[in-house]
Amino acid sequence: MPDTASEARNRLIRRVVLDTCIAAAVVIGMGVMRGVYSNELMLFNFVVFLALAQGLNIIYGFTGYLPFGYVGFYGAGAYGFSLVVMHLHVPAMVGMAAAAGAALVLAVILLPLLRLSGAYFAIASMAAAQAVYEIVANPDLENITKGPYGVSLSDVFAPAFSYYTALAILAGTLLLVVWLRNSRFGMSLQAIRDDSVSAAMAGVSVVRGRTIAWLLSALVAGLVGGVFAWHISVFYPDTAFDLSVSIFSTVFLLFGGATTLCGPLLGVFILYGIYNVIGIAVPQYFQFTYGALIVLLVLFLPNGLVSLLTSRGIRVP
Amino acid sequence: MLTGAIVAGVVFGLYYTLVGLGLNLVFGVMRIVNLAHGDFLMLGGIAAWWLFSSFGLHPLVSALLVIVVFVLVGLPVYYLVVPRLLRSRDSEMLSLILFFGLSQMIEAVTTIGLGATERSLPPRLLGVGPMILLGTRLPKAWIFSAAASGIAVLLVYLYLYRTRLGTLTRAVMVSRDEALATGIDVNFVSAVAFGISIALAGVAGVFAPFILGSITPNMGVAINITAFAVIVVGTLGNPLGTLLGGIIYGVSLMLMQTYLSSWANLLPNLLLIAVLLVRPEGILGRKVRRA
Amino acid sequence: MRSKALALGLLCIAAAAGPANAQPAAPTEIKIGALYASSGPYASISMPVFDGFKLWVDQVNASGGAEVKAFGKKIPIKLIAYDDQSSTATAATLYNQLITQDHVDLLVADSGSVLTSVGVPIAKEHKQFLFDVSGTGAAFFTDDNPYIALMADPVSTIWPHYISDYLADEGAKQGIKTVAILYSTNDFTGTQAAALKGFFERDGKVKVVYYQGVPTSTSNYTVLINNIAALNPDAVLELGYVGNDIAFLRNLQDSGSQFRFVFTIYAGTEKEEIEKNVGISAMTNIFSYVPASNYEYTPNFGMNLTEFHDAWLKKYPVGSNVAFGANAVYGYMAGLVIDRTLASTKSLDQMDIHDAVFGLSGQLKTLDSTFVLRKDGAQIGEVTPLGQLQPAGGKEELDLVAVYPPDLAKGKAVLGK
Amino acid sequence: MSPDPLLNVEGLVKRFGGFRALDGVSFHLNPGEVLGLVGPNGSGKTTCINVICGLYAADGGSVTYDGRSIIGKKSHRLVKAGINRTFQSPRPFLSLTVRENIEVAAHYGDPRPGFDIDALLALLELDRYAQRPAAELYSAQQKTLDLARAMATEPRLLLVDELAAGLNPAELSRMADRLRVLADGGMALLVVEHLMGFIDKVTDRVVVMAAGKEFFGGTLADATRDPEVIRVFLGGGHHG
Repeated sequence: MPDTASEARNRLIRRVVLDTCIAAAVVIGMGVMRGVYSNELMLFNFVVFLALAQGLNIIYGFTGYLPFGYVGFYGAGAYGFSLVVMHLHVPAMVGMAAAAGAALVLAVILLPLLRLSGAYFAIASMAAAQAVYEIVANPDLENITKGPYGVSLSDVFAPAFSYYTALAILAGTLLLVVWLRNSRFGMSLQAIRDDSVSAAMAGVSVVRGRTIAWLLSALVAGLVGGVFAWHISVFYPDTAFDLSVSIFSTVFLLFGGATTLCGPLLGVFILYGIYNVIGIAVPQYFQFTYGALIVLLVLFLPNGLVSLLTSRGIRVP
Repeated sequence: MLTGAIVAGVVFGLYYTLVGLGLNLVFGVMRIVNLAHGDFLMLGGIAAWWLFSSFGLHPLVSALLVIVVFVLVGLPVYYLVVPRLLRSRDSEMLSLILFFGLSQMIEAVTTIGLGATERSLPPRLLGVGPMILLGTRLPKAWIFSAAASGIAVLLVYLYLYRTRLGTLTRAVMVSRDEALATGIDVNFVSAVAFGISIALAGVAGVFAPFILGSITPNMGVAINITAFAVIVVGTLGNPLGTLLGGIIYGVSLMLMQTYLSSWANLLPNLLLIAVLLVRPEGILGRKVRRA
Repeated sequence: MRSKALALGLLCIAAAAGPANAQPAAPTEIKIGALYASSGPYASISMPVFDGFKLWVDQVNASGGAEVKAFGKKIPIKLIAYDDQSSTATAATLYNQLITQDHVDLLVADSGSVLTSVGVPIAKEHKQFLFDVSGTGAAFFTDDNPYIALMADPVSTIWPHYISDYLADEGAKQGIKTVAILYSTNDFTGTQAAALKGFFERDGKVKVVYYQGVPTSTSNYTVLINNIAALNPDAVLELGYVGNDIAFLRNLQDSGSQFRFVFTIYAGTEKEEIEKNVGISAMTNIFSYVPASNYEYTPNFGMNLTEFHDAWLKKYPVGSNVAFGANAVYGYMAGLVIDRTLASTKSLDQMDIHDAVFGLSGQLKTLDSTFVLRKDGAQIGEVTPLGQLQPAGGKEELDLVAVYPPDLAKGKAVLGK
Repeated sequence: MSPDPLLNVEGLVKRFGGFRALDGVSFHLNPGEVLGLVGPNGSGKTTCINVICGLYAADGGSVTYDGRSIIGKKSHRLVKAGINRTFQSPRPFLSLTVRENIEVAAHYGDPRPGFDIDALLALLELDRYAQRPAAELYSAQQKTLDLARAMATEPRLLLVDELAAGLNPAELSRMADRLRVLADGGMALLVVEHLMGFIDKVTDRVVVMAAGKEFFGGTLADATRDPEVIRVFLGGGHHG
């Protein structure tokens, strides 16, 4: 059956509506949960990882770059927020702007890393995140960052407000992914990922596309880091630059399936759900189970859960 | 202070050559990054500790035993995981994730079995007190470890350039596909290289208590970052370049400790990024940049 | 006004419903929530604390439960403990879990500052009193937060003053003029280093000729020791975690450098573990703090050190992978404070618990010395005498001998040549 | 010869390390003309295309397109200016559908407003697969998709790199017809090819290259009679 432009347009509209509904359901669901379930921090962590996995999806799913040091932007956001709030005594929302700014500045500084391929990029970005951590946590900078002694932001502590801000960030991130999945720009990013030379031959500016995706991805992590700092209000640099933030986000993303909207959502809900249930009950075997899961996943389901459907030709939102 | 730092750096760096050597061999032959390398190193250290505390075995004897056992462990690990991994679309990237998973498993098993406390071997086993090298006082254990590293580099060189299997290994390093096409048993060659790599990590682990103070189940990640920095600086995929990488790392670390000590941990990270950006092919190597 | 009226109304209903002077019905168990780290970087300090705490719980339950004054009877303790695996994100969730889902009566923090830190604002937010075992971070203790008290470890700035007092007093008399301070850049050791530097500068007797921070992950000190040796200081203070001290002491011995006075924190505090890793000879005559696990205080409550050590060995025989040391004492000590708190609190209301804990201040003497709280909750009673690892009668053994201050000293310090 | 050629290559040099892949190639190409680029393996034909389309930076010489130098211009800019290419082994966007492959090019390649994707798909007989992922196509179909992707940017100069390899005779003949139609519509084509029958059918003129230099220009018929050309092809040990 030939496929015509009008059919394509109708299909696109249906997809956008469906995707947006899924995004809305997740955001509203997480909002309602706060009224139902009282362990707010667990819910908050869910929101954090939902947003981070999607933020990572923007750069990995759509361009194929996997930054192991994704936590660097998260940490930059957390400290961007904390520094302006501590030193300038501004309201939290100004702090959020600073969080976004800090992550973007770091992303711009790290732009040259995009020249590297695959594993080199992954490792270099991890080294970059570590380097930022070493700088932030250095006692020589105690007057500015509090060095290794940690940050306390009790002035702006506001659990409810910060929770809903995190939800808003999640909503924005999900809409961003919906847009990428259904827009020409998102398509061009996938084209770059599939074959950057061909993409250039389709008139796509490879450098521009990658740069925008990189900045968007960093922006998400920075905002999430900022709202994390706000919500938790007392933390050490080890917390803000904890490598397991990167690792969890990556595993969730890969488990569900990158480039889709549902994949990372499934990954977080299933794996982080298991983590919180089993992790609490039988912790000593959890790390092992998690490690084994990763190994099996890479070997037997490298494109994630959604590939069970997509490999049968079924489109997953 | 300057000469002291440089001399100590060279000797210390030689140990890091041993740490990175196996990682680089695996990358060269299989184009995969073994993020569990540091954990195999940790297991080597645990093995030496166990052999000493249970049977009173001297670490130098343990080192030989570790080589044999770890090669034998490496072979099945290779066959279980790597061939399937190499068939995937982006094996280089997926290897990072897969071996990270393996690293988590090893750390978990070790923690469950042995607890999280520090373990070490008595320093006297490798001789107490300093040795004077070019006017610099260095621990005897450092000299031993550097010597072991030197021997390891020599043996790897002899293996690669003086044995038939080594020649085949180099052929696989140049092009896996062409080697396959010429009828080389690529999997066997790679499995041996993997086994050797694990054994090298194990030997580095045996000396770790003397260089790094102690062994803990969670030490792997930090070792990996440093080892990766060392092999990137010294040219990825070229095991002998690791010699240079280790020495550069060791000397710059000691200089940092001398003149800017609290910033010393920045070093491997900055070195890694700088080399990747300025000369991604490493000091000796070929291009790896994306078009 | 309205809430008062409401409370009054509720009281009336309660009064009408039950016998006139009845307490609220006694719970069948007292729920205590605690966190520990079985893996990751903090496992080696967290597990002994947790095991020490469990020892107390088991003992209490074996005797039929804890005496709870509010209900006038013994009530068994139910310990709800989760493993945060050294992750602060997980720890934060779990603190919340304990408070909001498990509704624990008493909340005990994981050991160390990093894993305690995330619990502090959560406890404050939920108005749940936090029994902070050994999280000494200065930022935790503020006058506007009544929901925290430090149990066992004194705040970092208190620890080191006997070192500087000794050096300025006895040391200066014996010709110690210069000191080098090498510290690991983390909250715990960094604050101690800064405090020490301040003390030396204030006293003006001993000059600080070297003051450097190194990353906490530093695992070799050879070049640093050579650099320090080049300045030829009389005293060297290395302030780091267990792994740092092991590496430092090994490298110090290997380097052959000699200093008249060498101090590390864990040579004494985790003597058994350090001994296993560096050997006797590298530790001989090293100065250290004398932790409660090496000093026989006379308790007015709970076991004394010998009894505790025996109980520990019975529960965790040699080879069970848990090291006995100061952290084990801290865990048990936290249990003792809770024990006395339950025995004196008016109710399980968290502010009443606060009052009960603070009521113990200055009264409670345990195997960890006297429990004294500053009004913001910081621990200032526990003291850490300066000790020295001196050869015991037999050759292959070291004793950690308290040498300063004079009123706690059990022996005399021996300075190197 | 037409007074102003669309493409003018003059003394083009490209080095890889010490190896001179292009060692001063010169030729020109007029609108509506099909120029065949022939020569033994390693003579620099594909390198030549890669330099013209901006994939490699030239180390010397000049390339003018439409009267302006295009040395150092980025690929996607050249695409918008009207230069496109196909690849020896097809390089479609494997995870996108056939239609999406074209949509990307039609969106970013700046064709005239109202460019009809459906018509292009129908023309190249790809309409039946429009919703299938490109990864599921056969090699010949992927090559057609490659061509479609290039055509969606409405190029004025099309560089065709070994399109014929791997096609069966029927597909080959259809491809040749398509290229002729494009040329007749005014497009300039530079065709790198080994199959002489295909070259004969498609090209107006050939340039023969060896060792990074051109040494013959004219019709294919003339070329096959040129002793130098015969020596290069037969004596070089490589046979096209």
